[in-house]
Amino acid sequence: MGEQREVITADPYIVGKPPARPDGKPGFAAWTEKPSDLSRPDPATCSAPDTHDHAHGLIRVLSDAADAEGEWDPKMDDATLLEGLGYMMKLRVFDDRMIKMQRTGKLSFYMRSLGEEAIAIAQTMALKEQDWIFPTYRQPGAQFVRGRNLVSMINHCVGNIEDNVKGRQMPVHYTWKEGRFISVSSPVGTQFSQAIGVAMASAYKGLDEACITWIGDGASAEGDYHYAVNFASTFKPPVILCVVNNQWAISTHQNLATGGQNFAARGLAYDIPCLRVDGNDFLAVFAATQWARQRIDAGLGPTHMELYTYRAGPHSSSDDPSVYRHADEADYWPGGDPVERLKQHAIKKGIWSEEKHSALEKILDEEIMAAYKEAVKNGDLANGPYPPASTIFTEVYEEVPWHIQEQREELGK
Amino acid sequence: MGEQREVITADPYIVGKPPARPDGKPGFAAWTEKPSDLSRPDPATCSAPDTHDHAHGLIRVLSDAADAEGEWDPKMDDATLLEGLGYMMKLRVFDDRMIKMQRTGKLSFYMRSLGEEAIAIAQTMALKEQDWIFPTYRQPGAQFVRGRNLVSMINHCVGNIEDNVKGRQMPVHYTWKEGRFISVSSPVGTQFSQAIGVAMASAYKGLDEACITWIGDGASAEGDYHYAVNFASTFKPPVILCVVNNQWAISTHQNLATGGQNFAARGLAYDIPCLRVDGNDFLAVFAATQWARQRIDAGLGPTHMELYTYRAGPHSSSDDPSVYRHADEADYWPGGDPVERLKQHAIKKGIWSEEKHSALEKILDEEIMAAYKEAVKNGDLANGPYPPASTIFTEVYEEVPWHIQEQREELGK
Amino acid sequence: MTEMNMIQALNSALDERMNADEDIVVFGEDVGFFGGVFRVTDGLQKKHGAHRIFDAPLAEGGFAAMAFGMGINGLRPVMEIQFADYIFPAYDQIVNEMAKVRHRSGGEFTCPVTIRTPAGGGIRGGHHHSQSPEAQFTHTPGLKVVYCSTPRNAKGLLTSAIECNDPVVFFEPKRCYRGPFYGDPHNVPTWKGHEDADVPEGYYEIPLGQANMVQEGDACTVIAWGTMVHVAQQAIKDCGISCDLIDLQTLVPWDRDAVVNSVKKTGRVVVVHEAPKTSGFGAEMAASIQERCFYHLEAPIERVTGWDTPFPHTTEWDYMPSPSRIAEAIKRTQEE
Amino acid sequence: MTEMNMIQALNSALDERMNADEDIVVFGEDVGFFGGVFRVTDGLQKKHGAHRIFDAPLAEGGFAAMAFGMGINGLRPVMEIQFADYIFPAYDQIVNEMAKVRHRSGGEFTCPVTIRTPAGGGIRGGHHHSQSPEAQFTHTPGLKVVYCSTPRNAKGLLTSAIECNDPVVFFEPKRCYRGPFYGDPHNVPTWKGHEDADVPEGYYEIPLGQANMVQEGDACTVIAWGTMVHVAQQAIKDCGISCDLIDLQTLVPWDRDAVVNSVKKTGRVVVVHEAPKTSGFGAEMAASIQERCFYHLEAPIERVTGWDTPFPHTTEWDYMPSPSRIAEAIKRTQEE
Ligand SMILES: Cc1ncc(C[n+]2csc(CCOP(=O)(O)OP(=O)(O)O)c2C)c(N)n1
Ligand SMILES: Cc1ncc(C[n+]2csc(CCOP(=O)(O)OP(=O)(O)O)c2C)c(N)n1
Ligand SMILES: [Mg+2]
Ligand SMILES: [Mg+2]
Repeated sequence: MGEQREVITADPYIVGKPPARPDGKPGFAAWTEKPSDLSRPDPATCSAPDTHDHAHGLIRVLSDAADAEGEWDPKMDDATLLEGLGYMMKLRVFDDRMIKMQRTGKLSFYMRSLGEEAIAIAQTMALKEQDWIFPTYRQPGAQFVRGRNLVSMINHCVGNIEDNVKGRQMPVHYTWKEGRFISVSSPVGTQFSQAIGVAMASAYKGLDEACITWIGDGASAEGDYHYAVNFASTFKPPVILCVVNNQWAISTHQNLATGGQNFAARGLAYDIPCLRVDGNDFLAVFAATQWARQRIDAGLGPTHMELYTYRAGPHSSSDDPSVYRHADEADYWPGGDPVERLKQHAIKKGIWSEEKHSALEKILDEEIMAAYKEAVKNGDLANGPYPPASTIFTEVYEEVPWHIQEQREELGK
Repeated sequence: MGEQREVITADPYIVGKPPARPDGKPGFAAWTEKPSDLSRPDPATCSAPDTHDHAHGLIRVLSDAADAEGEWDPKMDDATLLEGLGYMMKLRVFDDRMIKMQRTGKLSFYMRSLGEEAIAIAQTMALKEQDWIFPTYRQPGAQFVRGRNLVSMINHCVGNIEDNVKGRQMPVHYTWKEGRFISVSSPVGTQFSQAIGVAMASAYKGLDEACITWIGDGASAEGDYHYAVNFASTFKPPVILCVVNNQWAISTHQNLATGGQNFAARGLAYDIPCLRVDGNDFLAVFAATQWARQRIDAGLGPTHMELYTYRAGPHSSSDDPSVYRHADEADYWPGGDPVERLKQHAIKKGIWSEEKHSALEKILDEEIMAAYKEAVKNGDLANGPYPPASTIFTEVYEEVPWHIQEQREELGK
Repeated sequence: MTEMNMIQALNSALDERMNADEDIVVFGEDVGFFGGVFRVTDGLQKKHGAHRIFDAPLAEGGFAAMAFGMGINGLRPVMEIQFADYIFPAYDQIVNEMAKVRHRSGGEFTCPVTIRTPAGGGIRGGHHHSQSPEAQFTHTPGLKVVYCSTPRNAKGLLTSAIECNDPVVFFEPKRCYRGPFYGDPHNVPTWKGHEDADVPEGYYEIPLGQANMVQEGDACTVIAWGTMVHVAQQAIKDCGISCDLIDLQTLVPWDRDAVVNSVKKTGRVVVVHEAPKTSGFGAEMAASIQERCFYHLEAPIERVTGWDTPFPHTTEWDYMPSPSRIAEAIKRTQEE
Repeated sequence: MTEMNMIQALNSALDERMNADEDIVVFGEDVGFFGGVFRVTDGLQKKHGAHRIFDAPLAEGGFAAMAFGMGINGLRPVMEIQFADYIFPAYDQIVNEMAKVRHRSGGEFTCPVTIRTPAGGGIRGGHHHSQSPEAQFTHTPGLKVVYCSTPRNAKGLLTSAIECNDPVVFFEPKRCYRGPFYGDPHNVPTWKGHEDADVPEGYYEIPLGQANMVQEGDACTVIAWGTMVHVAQQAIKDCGISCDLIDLQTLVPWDRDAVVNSVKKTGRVVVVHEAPKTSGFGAEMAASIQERCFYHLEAPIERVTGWDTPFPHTTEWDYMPSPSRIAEAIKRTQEE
C-alpha cells in the first residue's frame, strides 16, 4: 500500500475523501506488484508471521501480459480454467438480464457482482463440495459453481410463488441449503461472525467441512468483523475470512472508512495468517483459497484474506454512483476486469478465442433468457402471483402459535 | 511474546487454558526485555510502522536492579516521582480500607486496583490537567492525582446521602466532572469507543485537550474495542487507547480470550502507533503516556498501547480466585509490584527509605480513616441514610415528565 | 412558508439548526458528500463543511458511541441510522449508555444526541428495510421517542429533538418521504398541495410530548403515528364514522391530555401501528387508556398492527395495516 | 425427587440434556472451568469436556453469532449472558438474525439456540446488574421468551427451551437462585422445604407456552413472572383477598386459556413485573386481556411494575414492586 490517504480536511480531525469526486480526476496508484513478488509458504506449516509480506503485498498470478506466473500459479488444468471463465461469464449475463428486468418492475431491486465475479467463483471452485458458503449479496456466483438451477434463482429474485424463500426477502437474498449456500441477510457483517459458529459445528461433528465467508470494506467496521477475527484467533476453527475491498461502501470510499488502507494485515496481530490477493485475478484468488483450504486440511484453522478489487457498477439498482464518484472512474482502475483477464490468458494459452467467447456468451444469454421465461411463468413482482399471504404466518416458529394463528384468521387469506 | 499458548484441548477446535489452575504450577515466561531494548522514536514524526518493535517488545525503564535506564527514562524529578509513589500508596491503602468496610456491609461491593496502581496514576500524571479521563472500574487512581476529595469518593462508595451520583450506581462507579473524570459504566468496553467522541468534541472546539481511555484484556473482545481502534484510525482524534492486559477477565485467562497474545500490535494495521509497556513500571508507563501526549501536541492523534500487568487480587469483592487459579499465582508473576518497584528505585536514588515509606503509609492510613469516618457520618449502605427515594425519579430526563411524576407520587416518598 | 416534501423539511430543520448552533455535528453512513441514501442531508456538507457533517464508518454501534462521547463533551450530535432495521448494533450504546448517563452521573454528564432513522414499510424492503422498532425504545427510561408523519411536523419535531437535552430517537416514515401514503400502493401522491407540506422556512419547532389532533369526531378515537396516520385517515373517510384522529408524534412522553380527553369523549379507541402487535406501543396505549378511562370505555380498545411475524417482501400489502382493516376495527368499536 | 435450589436445578437440566444429546454445546463468560459467576454450570466442564462447555471471549455479540452459526449447522447451543443487562451487545444477532432465519430462509435453516441469562433486581446491582429486559424480546416474532421462578420450573422450562427448535431467551431471576424472595430484604429464606424445590433428577420438562396456577381464588387474577411471583404471593397473603396467582412462565407465546379463563372468573386483574412500566410486558397483558375479556372486567387492569427510571442501587427497595404496592393494587381492583 503506502498510498497517501486523501483527505477533505485534517482540521480539527481527519475526514477522508476518495481520490476523485465526479468533477475530479480519478486516481489509483499503479500496481507495482508482480506475480513473482511473493513466495508461497507451505500451508501446512506456515504461521501468521510467515505471511507478513503476503499481508502487505499483493498475491498475483496473471501478469499484465496475461501469463500465469510465480509461485502462486495454481497450474490449473484447461478444463477447470474454462469452467471458471464460463461461470464468470454466466454470472455477468445473469446480472445484466436481471438488471434489465428490474427496470421493468419484474424485480423490486437488484445488486450486481460486476467486476468482482472472480471472487466467489474462483473461491468456491477451490473449496470442497461439502464446504459451507456464507455469502453477502455480492457472492451469488458461488451458486453457479455448485450448479444451482437458474429458474430457482430467478424465482427468488422475482418473488413469485416458487421462490424458495416465499417472497419474504428482497431479491439477491438467496438461500440454498442443498448447495450449502447459507441464507443471505441484509444486515451487513453478521455472517462474518456467524461463520465461526458454522465452522465450529462442522469441526465439532468431526466432519471435513470448512466455512468461507465474506465482508465488505465498509462492513468490516462493524463489531462482527472483530468478533470473527478474534474468535477465529481463539478457537482456530476451519474458516476462511475474506474482506472484499472493492473500495466503496455505497458512496463511502475506504478513505473515509478507515485510516489503515490495508485490510489484510489486520489479522496478523491475532495470530492468523493473512493474504492480500488481487481479487480480479481468477488464478490468484483460486490459489490463495486453495492454500487456505490446505491449511484447514492440515488442521491449522483460519486464514484471513483481503480480496483487492473494484466495484465497477452501482451499489445496487437504487444507486447512481455518478453523483459521488467520477463517471469513468472504472476506466482508471489498474486491476482490469476479471473476465477479460482470464479470457486473454486463455486465448494466449491457445485454449480459447474471441469467437468461442462470443459464442459462449450467446449460449449463456439464451440459457438465461430461457430460464427467465420459465421462471416468470410462476409469476413476477410486477404481476404476481406471489406466494400466498398465508406464508407470512408460517415458519416464524416451527409450529404456528395461537396468537399468530389468530392473526392469520383475522387476515382471512 | 512468542510464548506458547496453553490449551485444554485442540480437538475439535482450540480451547485455551491458563498456565495453571489451582492444583498446577503457575508459570509466566520470564521477561527477557531490558530497559535498553527499545529506542524512543520522535513522537512528532513517528509513524505506525516505526513502532513495530515497540508493539512487539516491552517498554521498560526500571531495571531488575531498580535503576532507571534506557531511552524511555523520563528523567522524572524527585518530587514528581515521590508524588507518584504517594498516590499509588494512597490508592492501595484506600482499597484496603474499602475492602474491609465492604466485609462489614458498609459497601455492597468493591473492586481493587491491586497490582495495577501505576497505570492510571502515572498516566494521569503524564497528561495535562484539562485532559479527559475515561476510565473503567480499575482506574480510580486517576482521581488521587487530580486531587479528588476523599470524603466525596467514599460517600459514593457507601452510597450515602452525599453520594454525588445519588446512590444510583454500584460502588467504584465514580463520576467527577470537575476532575474531568468521566462516569464509570458497568458494561465493559463502552467507554473505549465513546472516548473517540469525547476526543473529537475537544478537537472540534479547538481545545488543547486529549482523552485517555482503558479497556481490559477481556473486554477487548467487545465490538467497542474495534470501533475505537478503527474510528481512531479514521479520524485521528487526540485519544490514547490503552488495553490493560492484567491476564485475567474474572476467571477467564487471556489464553481463552484470544489467540494473539499481544494486544498492542493490533493497532499497527490500522495505522496507529502502538506501544507495549510494562504496566508495573511506573516510569515506563509515565514515559509512554507522555510520548502519546506529545504526539497529540504535534497534531498526530491517537496512540494505542498495551499495559502488560497482572491482576494481583480477586476480580471484585464477590470473587474468590483460588477457585480458578493457583492461590499463590501472584508470587510467580515476574513483573513485580508497581509500588515496591518504584519504592526500591527511590531508595536506591537516595530520596526515600523504608522508614519514610512506613511513615507515609501510616499517615495515609490515618488520612483515609479520617475521611472514612467523615463520610459515614453521611450514612452508609448498612445503616443509611440513603439518598431520598425521590432521586429515583429525577435526572432521568432534564425535566421530570408527567408519567414519572405520577409514579413518584404513587411511591409517595 | 414553502412547500416541501418530508426530505426537504428534514433537510431544512438540519440546515437551520446547523446555522444557529455551532455545536451541532451530523454523521452517519453516506450522509456527507452524497447527502444520504434518502437525500435528507443533501447539500449540507458543502454548506457547513466536512468537519461538521461527514460519513461515518459503517458501524452503527461505533458512531453511536462517538455521538455519546461528543454529547457528554458539549456537542449536540445528530446521527443517522440508514434504516431503522440497522439500529440494533447500536442498541447497547443507546439503551445502556445514552439513556442512563444523566441519571448514573448524578446529572454531571448529559447526552443531547438525536438519532434520526427512516423506518417502516411500504417500499418493498422485506425483512430488514421495513421494520418499525419504536417500541424497542419506548421501554427504556431516559430516551425520548418521536415519530413524524408530515413535512411540517418532521421539521418542527426534528428541531425540538435537536434542541432537547435528552437523547431522542427520531423515526421518519420512509414511505412518506415524498408523499403521504393512504394505503393504496397504486396511488402515489406527492406532498404537493397537502396542507402539511407548507413548512416555515426559518426556525420552527413543535414541542416534544404534544400530539396533533389531525381531525375531530365523536364516535371513536383513532391513535396512530408515522405512515399510519395517513392510512388511518383514509380508513376514517372510508367508513364514514366520525373520529378523532390523534397523531401521537411523541411516543415518550406521550400526550396524556390529548388522548385521555378524546377517549373520555368518544369511549372507543383504535390504535394503529405498523410494528408487530405483541408488545408494540399500541399495547402501552391500550393498557394506559384502560387505566385512565376505564369507566368511559364502551368497547374493547382495538389494535390494528403489523402481524407478529417478520416483515415480508412481496406480500407487504397483506402485512401493513390497510384502510379496510382499520375501518373494520373502527366499525367493531361501534357495534357494542 | 431431590431438593435443589434454582442453581442446582438449572445445572441438573443442563447436565441431563448434555448427557442425552451430543449436539448440545454450552458457552458464555466464565462458564467453563469456573462454572459461571452464579455457579450454574459448576462441574459440567469436568463431566462433559472442554469442547462441549467452554469460556467464550468477552463479547456477547460474538458468541451470539457463534451460537447462530452452530445452530444453523446442526448443533443446539446454550449460551449464557452473564447478566441480562449485558445482552444488548448481542441484540442485533438475536432480533435480526436468530429470530428471523427460519422465516427468511423459507425454513431451510433453523436456529435452536437457548440464551440463558440471570435477570432482575434485589442484589444491590444498580443500573447494570438489575434490569429485566424481557419486553425487549417479546416484541420480536421468532423468539420465544421464558422466565422461570422456582427450582422446579427452572429445570422443566430449561429442558423444554433446549429441546425447542426455535431460539428461546430464557430469563432466570437471580434474586431467587438460592431462595424465594417475598419482598422483604431482611428475610432471606433458602429453597429448603419449599415444595417447588422438589425437582425430578432425570428428564423433566414443562411445555413452553403453559402458565402455572400457583394458587386459586376468585376475587382477582394476579399475573406475574420471575421473582415477582413470590412477591405477589406474599402480597396476596398480606391483603387476604382470594386471588388466582398465575405464574406466566412463558411470555411468548403466553398461555391464553389460563389467563382468559381466570379473568373471566374474577373480572379483576393485577399484572406485576420488575421492569419499567412503559411498554413492559404488562402492557401487552393488559391490552390483550381487555381485548379478550372486556365485558368481564369489573375494574381497570392494574400494573404494578418498576418505575420508568433506571434501576437504582441504594434505593432498590423503593424501586422493585413490594408486597404492599401489589396488595394496594389488588385492593383497588376490589373497590369498584
Ligand atoms: C448493519 C447495516 N447497516 C447498514 C446497511 C445499509 N447498507 C447496505 S450495503 C451498505 C454498504 C456496504 O459496503 P461494503 O461492506 O463495502 O460492501 P459492498 O456493497 O461494497 O460489497 C450499506 C451501508 C446494512 N445493510 N446493514
Ligand atoms: C458487556 C459486559 N459483559 C459482561 C460483564 C461482566 N463482567 C464485569 S467485569 C468482567 C471481566 C472484565 O475483564 P477485563 O476486561 O479483563 O477487565 P479486568 O477486570 O481484568 O480489569 C465481566 C465479564 C460486564 N460488566 N459487561
Ligand atoms: Mg465495498
Ligand atoms: Mg483483565
